[in-house]
Amino acid sequence: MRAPAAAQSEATTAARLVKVLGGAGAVAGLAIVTAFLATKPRIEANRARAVQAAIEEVLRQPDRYETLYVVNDRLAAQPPAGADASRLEQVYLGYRGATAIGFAVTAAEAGFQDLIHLIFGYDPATGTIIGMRVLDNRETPGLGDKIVRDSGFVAEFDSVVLPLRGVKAGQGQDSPGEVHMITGATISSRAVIRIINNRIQRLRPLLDAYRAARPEAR
Amino acid sequence: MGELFWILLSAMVVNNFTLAMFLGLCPFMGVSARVETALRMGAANIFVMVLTSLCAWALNTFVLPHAPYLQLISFIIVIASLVQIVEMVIKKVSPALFRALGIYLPLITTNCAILALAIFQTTRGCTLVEGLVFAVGAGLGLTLALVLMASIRESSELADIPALAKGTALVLIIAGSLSLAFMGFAGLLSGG
Amino acid sequence: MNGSLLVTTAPHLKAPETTPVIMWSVVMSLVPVVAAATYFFGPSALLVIAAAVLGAVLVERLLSSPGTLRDGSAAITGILLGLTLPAGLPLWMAFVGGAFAIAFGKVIFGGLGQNVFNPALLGRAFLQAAFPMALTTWPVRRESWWALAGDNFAIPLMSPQVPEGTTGATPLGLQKFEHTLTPLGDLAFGSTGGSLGETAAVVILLCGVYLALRNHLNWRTPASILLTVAVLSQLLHLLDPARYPDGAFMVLSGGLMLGAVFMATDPVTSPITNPGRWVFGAGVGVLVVVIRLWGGLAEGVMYAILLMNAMVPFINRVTQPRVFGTTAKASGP
Amino acid sequence: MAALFRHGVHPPELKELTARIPIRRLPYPDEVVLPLSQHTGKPAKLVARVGDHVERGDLVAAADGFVSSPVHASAAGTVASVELWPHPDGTWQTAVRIAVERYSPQAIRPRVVPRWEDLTPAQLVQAVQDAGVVGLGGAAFPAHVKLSPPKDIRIDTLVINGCECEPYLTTDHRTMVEYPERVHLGIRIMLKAVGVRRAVIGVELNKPDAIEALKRTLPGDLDVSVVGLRVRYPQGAEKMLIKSLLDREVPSGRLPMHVGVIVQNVASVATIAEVFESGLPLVERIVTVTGRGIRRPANLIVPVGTKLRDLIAACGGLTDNTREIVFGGPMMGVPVADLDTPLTKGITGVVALVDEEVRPQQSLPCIKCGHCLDACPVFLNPQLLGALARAGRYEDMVAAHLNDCMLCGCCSYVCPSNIPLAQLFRASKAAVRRVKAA
Amino acid sequence: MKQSTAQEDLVRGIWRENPVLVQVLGLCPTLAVTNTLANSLVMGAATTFVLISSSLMVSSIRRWVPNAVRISTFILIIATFVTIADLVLQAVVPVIHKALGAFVPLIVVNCIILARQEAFASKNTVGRSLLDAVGNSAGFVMALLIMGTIRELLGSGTLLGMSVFGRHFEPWVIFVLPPGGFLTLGVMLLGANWLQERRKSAAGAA
Ligand SMILES: Cc1cc2nc3c(=O)[nH]c(=O)nc-3n(C[C@H](O)[C@H](O)[C@H](O)COP(=O)(O)O)c2cc1C
Ligand SMILES: Cc1cc2nc3c(=O)[nH]c(=O)nc-3n(C[C@H](O)[C@H](O)[C@H](O)COP(=O)(O)O)c2cc1C
Ligand SMILES: Cc1cc2nc3c(=O)[nH]c(=O)nc-3n(C[C@H](O)[C@H](O)[C@H](O)COP(=O)(O)O)c2cc1C
Ligand SMILES: Cc1cc2nc3c(=O)[nH]c(=O)nc-3n(C[C@H](O)[C@H](O)[C@H](O)CO)c2cc1C
Ligand code: SF4
Ligand code: SF4
Ligand code: SF4
Ligand code: SF4
Ligand code: FES
Repeated sequence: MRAPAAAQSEATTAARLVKVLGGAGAVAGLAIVTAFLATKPRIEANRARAVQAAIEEVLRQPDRYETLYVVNDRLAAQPPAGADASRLEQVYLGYRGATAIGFAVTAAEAGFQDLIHLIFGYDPATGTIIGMRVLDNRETPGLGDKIVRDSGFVAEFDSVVLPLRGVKAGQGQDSPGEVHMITGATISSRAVIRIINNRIQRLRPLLDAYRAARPEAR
Repeated sequence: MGELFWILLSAMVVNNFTLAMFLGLCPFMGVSARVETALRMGAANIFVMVLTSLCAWALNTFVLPHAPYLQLISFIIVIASLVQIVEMVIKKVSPALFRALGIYLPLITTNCAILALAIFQTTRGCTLVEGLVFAVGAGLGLTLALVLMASIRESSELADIPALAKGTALVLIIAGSLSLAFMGFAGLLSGG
Repeated sequence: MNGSLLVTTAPHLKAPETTPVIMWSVVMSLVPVVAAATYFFGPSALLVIAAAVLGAVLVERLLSSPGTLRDGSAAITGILLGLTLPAGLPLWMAFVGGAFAIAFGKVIFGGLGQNVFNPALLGRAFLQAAFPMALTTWPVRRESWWALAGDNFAIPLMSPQVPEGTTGATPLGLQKFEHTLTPLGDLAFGSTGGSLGETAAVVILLCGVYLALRNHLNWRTPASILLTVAVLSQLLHLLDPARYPDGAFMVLSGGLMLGAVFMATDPVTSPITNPGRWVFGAGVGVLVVVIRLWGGLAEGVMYAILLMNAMVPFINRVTQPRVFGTTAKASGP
Repeated sequence: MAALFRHGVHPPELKELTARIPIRRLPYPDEVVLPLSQHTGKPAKLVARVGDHVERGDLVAAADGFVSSPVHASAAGTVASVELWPHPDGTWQTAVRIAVERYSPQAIRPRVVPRWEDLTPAQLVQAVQDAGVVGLGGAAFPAHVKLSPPKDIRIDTLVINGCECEPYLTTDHRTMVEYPERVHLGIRIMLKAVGVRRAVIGVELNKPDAIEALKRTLPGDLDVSVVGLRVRYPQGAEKMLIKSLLDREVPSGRLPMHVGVIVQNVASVATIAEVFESGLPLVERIVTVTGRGIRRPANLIVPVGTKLRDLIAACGGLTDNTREIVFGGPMMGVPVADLDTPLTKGITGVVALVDEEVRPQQSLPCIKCGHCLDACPVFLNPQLLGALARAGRYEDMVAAHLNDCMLCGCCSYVCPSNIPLAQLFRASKAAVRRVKAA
Repeated sequence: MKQSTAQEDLVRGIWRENPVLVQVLGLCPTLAVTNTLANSLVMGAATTFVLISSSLMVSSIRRWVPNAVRISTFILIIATFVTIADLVLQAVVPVIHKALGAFVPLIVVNCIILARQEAFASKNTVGRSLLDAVGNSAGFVMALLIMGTIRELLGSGTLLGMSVFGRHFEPWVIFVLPPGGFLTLGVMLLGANWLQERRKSAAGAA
């Protein structure tokens, strides 16, 4: 008599557990989706604005830019059908009037502490860097983070010819590829230079191919 | 290969979860009194981290592209359930191993280092292999910090620590000193 | 016989060595090192060392029970900290370093003999993390011996005034960042850039030999460190001479000699067993080579020793001597 | 050259005060005090009664069981009282006071002295016990116990301990120089009692005259050798001596017999010979009275039970700067505060230390220099043991081999911070024993 | 169990049972995000939001939650609020959200929050749970703000980004680095110990 009763109560508890958890899950899911939908426009706007600001800075205020996608080692103006655009490697092409003035490219490699994420403008016609901005880093505050805050260092990337070469402060002969590094943050400085050089070395064939194929991008 | 080695070292010493990233501090404070327990906790951590890395990769690849807002909830629920399942399996298969590690498993699941591992792996867009190496590195780093702290604490049990500093204050100051020492690894393999 | 007899337990005789004797003998053997630093860097050297000693001694006096200054260990901490600093450092920073070294490196652990980390090096690591620029500003050549090596008299808490481009380079920095080697003669007898105690490796070595002969320091630790660094870096050098400097350069440059002879040998923060000392030294040596050759910093002696300090309790645990009449392995050399 | 045991220390030897002074006999004091416990083991059972007249050599207290040793009157006289009296170990213990008969010739009662050659080993052992012979090397362990090892133990070597590695003492030294034949006879008897062929005498090289004397008198028909050993304390500790002479390590917690060895001190051996030469039980022994606090240091034949006061008086008294008097050597000896304390069988010397040489009382924190580890002859970690002792962690101490510590004091001797390590270990051992008993 | 008053519920978490300084919980965020005051403030606000909302929710549904799934339900609730907080921060203060990095999502595993649900909200009325949550949040925020103030002031010479000591001040960079975090909290605990000792000895003397 008692055994079935126990089994039954067990069954009801199990059912109740599922009901409670399921209910809670449903409510939670609902709340999250609501919040997600409510904040989505602003988050995306923020993100877009941040990207835009960075691109405008490193390409020196283009009139407009378009987003290109790296697909199978080629640049494409449109993501392939069905692919999630946000998960593809992206490159931005800036225009002043109708002329393309250069590509904005993001890159990340190890710095002193951890990865340094940066974006830079590159003019393939002259092989020069137009400008550079560090997007994210964990370098030492006061030393390595001068790659962001030292305007002199950032200005070093204003129209330098590739490949970049780091020289110590107060040295060098003003040859075109020289970038004066920050005293006390040689490693971070050198990392920035290395990141740009490596990135261009990898992307140059793609960019050149794209330019060759698209006359207006010259 | 070089890249993987850098990920390992970076997670283990350069950006040590405990000493440089402030993750998993509660267990670090709680179970660092004895070397023996520290070692077991460390082993359990490495194990759970590897599992987590697998879960996170699977979720990132198959589920989250469709519902990004579920990231957090799915991470925490999937990791917690998986650890529980594994715990039960271990209990069945190897009671000895369970006795050695088992009691630490539930402690770890709700620990921020584990969740952080999943999140970092996601934001960095790790591949499966990279994620696994990252998890092993982070776990080893955690174990290293735990064991060092435990052996220091054991030896300072015999010292005349001022009454004021006994307990957590001293542990934090030792952690600070360890963290200072770990700064020596900064920039490792990043090409000076 | 006067008065009543003493009743103490055996042994009733005592070897003449005492802790204060050991400590002050270390202080005395640091005198030539300080003198060499003063010879090469001018009055700034003495000022910086004095400020570090003052910071250490003052805090020891304030926080420890009275009389502990007499054992001389706080003075050693101050002098050794001073010797790891650049000559041009603002004196207030040296003072802060000394104070931190004693307060957080020693008193917090219960005072003499109980600390885990080398106080002097912890003080320097603190300074390097707090004021990284000032700690890597090396003096350039001065016009006269009397000239200061930098803005020693910067107002406390304020930044030193360093004219742009006046910082020099250390042999290791030159090697690492510019791939230029400094001649070995200069390394051995001084006249290189760097911290106060990074010059004149030979003087330091002689002082160490003297202390070792008096059994005031255990020779195994420095032997193990120097041997490891020499062998490991020479091997790497043979593999790729363009990339890695040779063993002699590695041994003579930077703070290695000072660290190996005076700092890794701190009895309190190094292993107590002889096998442990070999392990400790090998660990320091490997870390020095790793940090110097592959790390982000030019010099790694300080971090190597601090990291191995943290390992000491563990090393002690696993290198306990084999008790007479037991068969467990791991008997010491 | 024999292998040397590792570690240990080399304190100043300070033996020149008495090394060349021939042994002389102390005049009989007015009173002797005989504690019932003069040996390791169960105290003897009192047989004499107050008022009894005793002759020299008469039984005063009988052995109480196998690991026990009888006590004999060391002078003719009257039993004045049986009372609690200061004991060399610092406590008060039951002792028999004998008022010495001033004009007695102190001859022994005539008795039959058995020819040892005719006795069986068992009878030899019994005779040794009846004579109250205990080890004279310090521990005063009843000699007959050592001479009767359990059946399953095979002894192959008799080791004779002539190291006398303690500073100051010259008791064994003078015994070997002046009575080498008696030592050899003792060895002969012991070899027979134990049924062993080989004996090795270990003597430190700072006693060349003793080595020479023993070698000169070496019996041709026995396998006995004399081995000179490099001077190092505590070579005389039996485990170290066995290591040095035979390169055998007595396992932790085991006895010399477990590696086939019996160790006996030279003076004990000489005493055994004497028992069978004259029939006199152990009623007197040779003692070095020395130290910078003694005005006329000497090597004396002293009746057991002589009070410290009488001994000192016979040596010209104490100097003004005497600070501490020690029974035994300065490394392991026990301090004596009461000049009425009697000399017992196991006491090898009396050393009066002066102000400048006694150990200072204050200690500093341990600086982990490791000197103590480099000194400990049994390879313990005295630093760790000391820290554990201060924390009262006795169980951890036992795990760290506290029981292997023989309290030799090498660690305390070298410690620059003057930490009383051996003292801590003595106290901890006592605490462990109490815990075990409870 | 002795019934505590409403005032006790509120005050307890601020000092006597301060979650960080006394119970040593939630150390990770306390150390990781306090290198500037602004980060501390935002982190404090986010945690407060999550703690209060979760406590309200848990205490109001506590009757219907069976024991077996208690913890899972709590975590679900907490994770929901954290996700919401995360999204809102991302929308409103993107720069700080980036600076806080993974530590916003990590509020889910913040020991304090789960501990309050377990120890209090799941057993008490909505009103008292609210007071408890407010008190504990205040204690947590207080610890964050002290840390943030010390570390930003000494480490950068600024407060909320504004220069305090002038141009020539030499910042003590270590305070914004990881070791500085440990050391600052260590010294704060020393201070808390010292205060407690003093109070005890004062009480003993009285
Ligand atoms: C605490 C600390 C933090 C440091 N952080 C950085 C950093 O973020 N970036 C960097 O390049 N170097 C960093 N360094 C490295 C040294 O400053 C190194 O000496 C310098 O990069 C070499 O540059 P120099 O040749 O101009 O002196 C750091 C050093 C220390 C001690
Ligand atoms: C309880 C106990 C039992 C002993 N049994 C024997 C024994 O059976 N045979 C033996 O040769 N020695 C025996 N010994 C004596 C020791 O080997 C040693 O000679 C004695 O303790 C004195 O040693 P020491 O003067 O080096 O301290 C025993 C000692 C003790 C304390
Ligand atoms: C540290 C230490 C030193 C010793 N030194 C001597 C010594 O120098 N001479 C000696 O005969 N016994 C010495 N002994 C005692 C011996 O270990 C051993 O007990 C004795 O030689 C056995 O002989 P016995 O029983 O005839 O005394 C020493 C014991 C210890 C623990
Ligand atoms: C050989 C020797 C080396 C020492 N080296 C150091 C040192 O590197 N740094 C230091 O602070 N103290 C040193 N001391 C002093 C002392 O041991 C030290 O302050 C303790 O760590 C304080 O507990 C040394 C002492 C000796 C005997
Ligand atoms: S995927 Fe992640 S872990 Fe792997 S290299 Fe890139 S950033 Fe590093
Ligand atoms: S007293 Fe004990 S611990 Fe000290 S040296 Fe002798 S045997 Fe070793
Ligand atoms: S000799 Fe004294 S100071 Fe040195 S380690 Fe041993 S106990 Fe410590
Ligand atoms: S179990 Fe959770 S709450 Fe407890 S210490 Fe660990 S992480 Fe913190
Ligand atoms: S482990 Fe508790 S907050 Fe990180």
